[in-house]
Amino acid sequence: MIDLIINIILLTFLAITAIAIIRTTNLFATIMLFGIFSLLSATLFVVMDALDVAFTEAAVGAGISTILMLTTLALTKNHNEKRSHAHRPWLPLAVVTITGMALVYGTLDIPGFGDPAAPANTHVAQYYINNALPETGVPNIVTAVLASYRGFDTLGEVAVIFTAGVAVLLLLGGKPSSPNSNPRTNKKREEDET
Amino acid sequence: MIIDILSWVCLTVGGILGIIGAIGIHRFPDFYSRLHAVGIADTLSAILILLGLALQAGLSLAAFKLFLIFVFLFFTSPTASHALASAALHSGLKPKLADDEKKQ
Amino acid sequence: MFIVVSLAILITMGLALARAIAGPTVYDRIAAVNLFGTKTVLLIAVWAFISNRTDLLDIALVYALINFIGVIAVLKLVTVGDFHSSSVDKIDSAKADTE
Amino acid sequence: MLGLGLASIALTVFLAIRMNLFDDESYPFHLFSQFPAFFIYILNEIVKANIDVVKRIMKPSSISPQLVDIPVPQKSDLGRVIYANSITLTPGTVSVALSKDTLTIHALTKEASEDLTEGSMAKKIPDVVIKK
Amino acid sequence: MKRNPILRIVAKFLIPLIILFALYVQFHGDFGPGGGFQAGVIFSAALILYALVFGLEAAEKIIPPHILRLLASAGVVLYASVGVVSLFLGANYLDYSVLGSTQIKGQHLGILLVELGVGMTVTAVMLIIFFAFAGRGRP
Amino acid sequence: MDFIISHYNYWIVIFLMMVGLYTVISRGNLIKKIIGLNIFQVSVFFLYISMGTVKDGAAPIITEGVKLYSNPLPHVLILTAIVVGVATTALGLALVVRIKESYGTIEEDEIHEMDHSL
Repeated sequence: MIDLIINIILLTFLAITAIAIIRTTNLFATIMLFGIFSLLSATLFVVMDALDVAFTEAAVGAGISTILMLTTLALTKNHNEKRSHAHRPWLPLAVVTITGMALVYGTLDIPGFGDPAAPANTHVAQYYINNALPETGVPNIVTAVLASYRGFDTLGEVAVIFTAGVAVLLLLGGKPSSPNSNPRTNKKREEDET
Repeated sequence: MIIDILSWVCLTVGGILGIIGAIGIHRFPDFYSRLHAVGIADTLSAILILLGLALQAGLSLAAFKLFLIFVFLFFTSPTASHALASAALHSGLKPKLADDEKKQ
Repeated sequence: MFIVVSLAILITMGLALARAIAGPTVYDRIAAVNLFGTKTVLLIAVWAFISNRTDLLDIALVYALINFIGVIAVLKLVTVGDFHSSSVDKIDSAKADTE
Repeated sequence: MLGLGLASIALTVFLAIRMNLFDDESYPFHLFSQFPAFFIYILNEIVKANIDVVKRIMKPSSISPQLVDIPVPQKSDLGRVIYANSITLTPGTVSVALSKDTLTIHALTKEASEDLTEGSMAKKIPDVVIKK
Repeated sequence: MKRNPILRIVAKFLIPLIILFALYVQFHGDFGPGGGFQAGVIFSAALILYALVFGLEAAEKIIPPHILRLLASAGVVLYASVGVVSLFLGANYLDYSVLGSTQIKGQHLGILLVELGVGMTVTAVMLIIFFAFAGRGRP
Repeated sequence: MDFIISHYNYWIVIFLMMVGLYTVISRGNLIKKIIGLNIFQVSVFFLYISMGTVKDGAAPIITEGVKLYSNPLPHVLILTAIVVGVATTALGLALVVRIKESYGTIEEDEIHEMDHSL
């Protein structure tokens, strides 16, 4: 029972934080709130028994991705979001509401939260739970599935991470080009001066 | 039995202190005094809750890990508070002082 | 009994969240995030005992560490403004200027 | 498994030495004998200060925030750091800036700042002289 | 000389512990929560803390960028080569059962090596990314 | 009541998803857009983890005396997805930095204006 209560309260906090994130215009405050968002979601992963995921989210979400956003903020030197242009939220809001309603309609057929007889939990998962220890000798089923049963998948993921690292290096590794050489910024500067 | 009662007392008092500290960050007028309220929730509340849990755990690996968490909090929370306060003072955020109010 | 403590921690988290949303200064928000992180650590430690899985304390430990690093990174941005100089030096030289 | 543990420790030590992290400052083993007494003292202070601040939270009008400079008798960096962190650990006082021989603190009440100015806590902090 | 003593001393105290903890997470991942992905991120967090407190250049001296690039590729290569070895030993790609004398031993060794590869790549890539971002504004 | 409690997770997931989508389409600031993408991403993580949770089940680490475990498969998928997610977020942020360097702004409408005026 207590796990359901904690679950519901934390999910509500999460929703509140998400609203606060889109409503704040100060990007710095947004990033702080995003840190809280990560902490909350990691706690929720713990409550939903996903220990390894919580571990990763704790280290990645609250640590690395917040730091990366802060470094970006330091580089773009733009701490406030501009929202002066004619603000027309109605079209996006309508799109989002309609999509959301359709998805909520879809959830009515989903088996309830924590249902052991749900199709997702009766298929291959039972095989892993029953055979992971005898076949690999590793008690942590997540590690066994990650590295052994789905090793090929993980190899792909590692390759993706490596590629992302290379791409960031290509984009940011060199020296920044001097601003004068760029026609666009020149244009902008002239407009500013006039 | 006595250990159970002791740990329950620790946990309850720790929880209540946490709430009081959190109320404090809403009732105090400026950033610097709020930092003191955060201090309550960071120090005694955390110590008591960890102690209560350690009493439940007994002598085990769990108690050792709780001790490690305690050591980390013990080192990091004052450091973070100090860094925060010094950064705030540097950026020119003036604390509301009692003497100023008297002058006005 | 753990239930009461976890509820108390949740209330604390809620109040800290309110302060983080309300601001008003950047530093209030950072302090609130810091408090929130500490309370998350405690909540997970308590949850470890509710669910009887002491492995969870590892996760609480990671939180305690990452939270600290996050706060230091935020302060570095606020005080120094970039990430490539040594923060301690710059804070101190700024201090020397003002004194 | 044991081999992996040893390898981990070796790698950590290697990196830490590369980073110049090991000296009397970061791991002051020579202070271990003084640590328990100091720990009990600081715990006691934390409890007292907590009760005080809880009272102030109940009645927020009773606070009188102060920003004062206090002298730091400790000569070594480590001693000053322990002192500053002990002050921050006790709620009601936060160390704001640390320079060569003074420490700027923000105190929630006048009494708390006066206690520190008298220096009762400073006497308890072990002053370590680090041999360089 | 890093003159803010509080940050410096606490960072000096914490960084070795974080590194040790990251390695514990790496090698204890078979039995508790943890593994290469988590360990890599925690390990890089330790070095990021070092870079934050002591400056980017000091951190780049500890692990120079070219070594990081090497480490990132070495992780992927280690992972892939474990699969190739099992191919040569007559099993399917990434089937570790043939690596040891028994199936369990082989699986254990394979998982350990693969996780090590993951950890190396993740550490290196996270640090590459951080160094690239942090070093961008450098004059 | 039971129905609400058992579907609350999914509704919050959808809510977060829509918040993320709304941020991406309605906000012009590129950093804000990336944060929106991240919220969307986290909501997908929650969808997977919620589906894999089993009531009164234990975390999927084999311990003696425990019969019921949560589904480990979503955990594996999401675990890798989080790290890949941060790597791709870094890529997006790197693009933002380059856009800032070459256009001098990270507001979408200003960038469009400049593109058309050239």
